[in-house]
Amino acid sequence: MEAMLEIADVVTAYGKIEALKGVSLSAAKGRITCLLGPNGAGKTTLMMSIAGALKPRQGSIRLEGSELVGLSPARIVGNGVALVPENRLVFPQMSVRENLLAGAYQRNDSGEVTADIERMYARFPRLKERREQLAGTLSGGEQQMLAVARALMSRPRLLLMDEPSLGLAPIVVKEIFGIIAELNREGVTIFLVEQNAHLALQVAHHFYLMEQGRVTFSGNPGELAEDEVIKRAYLGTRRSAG
Amino acid sequence: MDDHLIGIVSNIGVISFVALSAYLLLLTGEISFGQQAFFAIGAYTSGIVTAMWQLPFALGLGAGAATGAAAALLVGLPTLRLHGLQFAIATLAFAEAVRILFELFRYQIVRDGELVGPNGIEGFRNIRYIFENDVSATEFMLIIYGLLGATLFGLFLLERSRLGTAFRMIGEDDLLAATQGVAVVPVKLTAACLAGTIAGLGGGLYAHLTTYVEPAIFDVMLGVHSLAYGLIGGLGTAFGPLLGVVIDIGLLESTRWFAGYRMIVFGGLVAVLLIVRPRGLLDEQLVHRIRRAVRRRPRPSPANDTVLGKELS
Amino acid sequence: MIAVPGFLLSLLVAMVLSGSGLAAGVKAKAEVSCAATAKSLEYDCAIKLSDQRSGAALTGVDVTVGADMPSMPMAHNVKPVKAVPDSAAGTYRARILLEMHGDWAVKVDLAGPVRDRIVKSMRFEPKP
Amino acid sequence: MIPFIQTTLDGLMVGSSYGLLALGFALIFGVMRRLNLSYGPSIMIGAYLGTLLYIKFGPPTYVVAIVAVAGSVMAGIYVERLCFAPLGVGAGVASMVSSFAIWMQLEQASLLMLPRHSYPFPSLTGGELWSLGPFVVRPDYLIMLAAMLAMSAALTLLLYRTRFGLGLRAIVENSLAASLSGIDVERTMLKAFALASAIGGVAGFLVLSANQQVTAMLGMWATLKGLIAMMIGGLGSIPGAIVGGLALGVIEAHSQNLFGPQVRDLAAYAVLFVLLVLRPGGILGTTAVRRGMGQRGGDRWTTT
Repeated sequence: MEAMLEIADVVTAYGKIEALKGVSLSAAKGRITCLLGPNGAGKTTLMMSIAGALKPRQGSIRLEGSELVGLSPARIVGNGVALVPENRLVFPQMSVRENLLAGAYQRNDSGEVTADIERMYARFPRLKERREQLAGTLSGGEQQMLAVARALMSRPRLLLMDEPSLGLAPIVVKEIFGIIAELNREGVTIFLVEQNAHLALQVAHHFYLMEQGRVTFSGNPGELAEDEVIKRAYLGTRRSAG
Repeated sequence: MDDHLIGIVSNIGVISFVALSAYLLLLTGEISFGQQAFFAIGAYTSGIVTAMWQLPFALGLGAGAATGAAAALLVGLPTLRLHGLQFAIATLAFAEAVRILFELFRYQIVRDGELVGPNGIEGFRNIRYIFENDVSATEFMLIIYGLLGATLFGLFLLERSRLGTAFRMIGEDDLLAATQGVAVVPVKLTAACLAGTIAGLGGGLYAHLTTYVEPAIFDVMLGVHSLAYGLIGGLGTAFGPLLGVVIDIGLLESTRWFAGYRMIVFGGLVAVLLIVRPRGLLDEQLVHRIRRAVRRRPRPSPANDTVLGKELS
Repeated sequence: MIAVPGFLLSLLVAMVLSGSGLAAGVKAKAEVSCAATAKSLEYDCAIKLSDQRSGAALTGVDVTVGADMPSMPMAHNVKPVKAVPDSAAGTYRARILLEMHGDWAVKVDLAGPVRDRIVKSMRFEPKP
Repeated sequence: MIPFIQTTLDGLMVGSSYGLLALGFALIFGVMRRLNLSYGPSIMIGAYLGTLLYIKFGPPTYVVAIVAVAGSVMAGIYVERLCFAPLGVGAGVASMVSSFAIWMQLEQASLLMLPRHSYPFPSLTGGELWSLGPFVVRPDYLIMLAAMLAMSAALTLLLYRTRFGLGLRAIVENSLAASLSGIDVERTMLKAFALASAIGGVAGFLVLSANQQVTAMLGMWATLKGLIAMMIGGLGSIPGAIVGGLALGVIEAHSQNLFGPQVRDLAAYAVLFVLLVLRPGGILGTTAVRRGMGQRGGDRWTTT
């Protein structure tokens, strides 16, 4: 399987405290790879490191062979990586349409951008209904869809998603995961961080478990009993020392 | 010590009062561009008490501190619900208004065949208490540092008290502090009044140190300087602002050979310092580490460190 | 709150220290005029001292001249220089080197037989 | 009635210079949520460079204008690189204090160039007066009014019709999300800073040519007037800057007319204070205290 994303021995620290203590993993092209783990494991730190918002202290992050470490977030987006951040960071005082335009900030093909916006409206009809509404007035689920659509506007080769289910009603979560599967069928490589292990294992082709800044397990769904995965994803094997 | 050095050291002591005043408000999370107003009010009041009414010096200082506190209470009430820039600009507007009021303020009486008292933009001359009562420059310096020491001591006790904790809590997040049972309004008013008292006291000392005050002294420059001291020296303890004053005046004195380029050198140094240490030399972390080293406590376990760090996921 | 006792204590100290003095005798009066010299930012100041009450010239006084900028109370101050007696009684001369042009408060400090301080506001500008 | 209207007119005309200054201020504050105290002194650097050139060589006025604006932009970029770019989000107070330190620097640099208290500055119109019926207007100030309206219109177009504007607004809303969307936050902020300084430079040039002189008070004056006008109008808002500038001009003109020049400034500060207490967001701002201050991901202007 050809790897889209290869992460090797990444260490990211806040001051003296290492949140990632040498993480290595890879995400296969055209697949959904999922990263599971309890709170504080360093999942978001990893996502931010890939997207360039945090600078790893050591290690390498390669996208189809080219190094991303050291590039600015803007350059990384230009290289074809888009992150749907945790907590759906939309631009609340900007309209839905402007949010989508912001996602296409680096593109110079304005005709194609307009066409892509129409495609997003076709995929997310509720965004079309609310296109002139301010993003801050949307519901949580709608904001999450907007965040996904905005990330897609950059036409990424790799879509990173950080906890897309966080704080959403179960029915909305199901919808979001439906979209994830659909995007993947259309050929988008997805690297997903999720706390909801049950849902994640339903869509993922491959998954990793992470605890306290380290990858502790790598496998395909089915290799480990689901309740064991869930237990470890929520609690970790090594209980955090108090 | 020669007279010039005594003058500089006294100056450092006096300016420290305004710096401490601004620092106290910074603790509660508010930036004031206006502490120089209370300094001015204290200076004029104490000058009037000693030079015009010919009452004892201590009474003058007390009156300066009291009017500083009263004025701070007066401004504190309407500006309580303001935050951040709005609070900063409201205090700036107040202070500038006070300065202009002093430009318009004329109250003079005849003493020894000469007019004494505030004379508008000309200022208030001949606050000659230390000359009339033969207080030497060294003695006056000791008075300044005695009072400064007492104020610092008070602030240290305050920072260890419940009230001090409430200050810092409000500084971090006043909403959260309120949910923890901190009565935000009275605590903030107390902070404002204490800050006003300290500035007023310093003003009284300043007026008697220089023997003259004029409104131009109390413009925004002084306000922003006193704010800058806390940030240059560090916000971790009350020593920070003091260190800031010492650095400022000390650095200015030592960059004297740059003559005409002094401010260029000094401004650049401060900017670079803030890049390296955005919360000042003695910031909270350093103070925390020093305290820990002094107490020789065992290092907390790594698990505790993780809790202190900002983990994202 | 807790600062109050400490504050009162030191006020007491201040009172004792300052209450000991006696009212001093002479109140000085000064006339100061400064003229630019050939050197940039250097000024030659002539000071005339007299007794405020009697008008008599004050001689034999140690005179130091300093200056600071009121708009920057701590930033710009000039290292005080000793003034030398001039030919006429009660007149002194001193050369001060300023840091910049603008409004300065010139401070004349008297020591020795008369202790006093006189402050004059003056504007210093370069020669046109 | 006629004197009253004339005073109001005078106020509006002077107010347009405040409006221009506030426009640049609002742009920086709006984007960065940071206070740039060096704004006025940056303008001063430009103006002093222009004046120096004018005194030494007497070039055509447009050359002086170009030098003044270019000088302000250069100084503005210097301030951004030194005081704002290296200090991350959450260091609002540090960058403000840092910009104050640079204020000292820029002011001294200006005074080294031109040490006297005041110097002549070229006029655009020769200071003539026009009569409009019973009223008198100064074409200098009409130019300023026109410049203010033109600049605010251009700025609005820039913000709402261009990609640069989109990026800028996205950064205002949430700089993390903006960078994750591929917007180069640092470059965009630098451009915004340069633009704001250019607006300030134009304002400085127009004010000085109307006064036909430049004084050492320029730096402090520009920072304070721009800041006050921005606060009166509403934080970081373009229409607010204009309304605030004009309102400040009118308040000043009337109080000067009634009570004299010292009371003029007193009245301006009193109005500012009362307005902040009653309507913290300014005339066109929101009344909610917290909004407008910390919209960017909920961070407050200061984190102390």
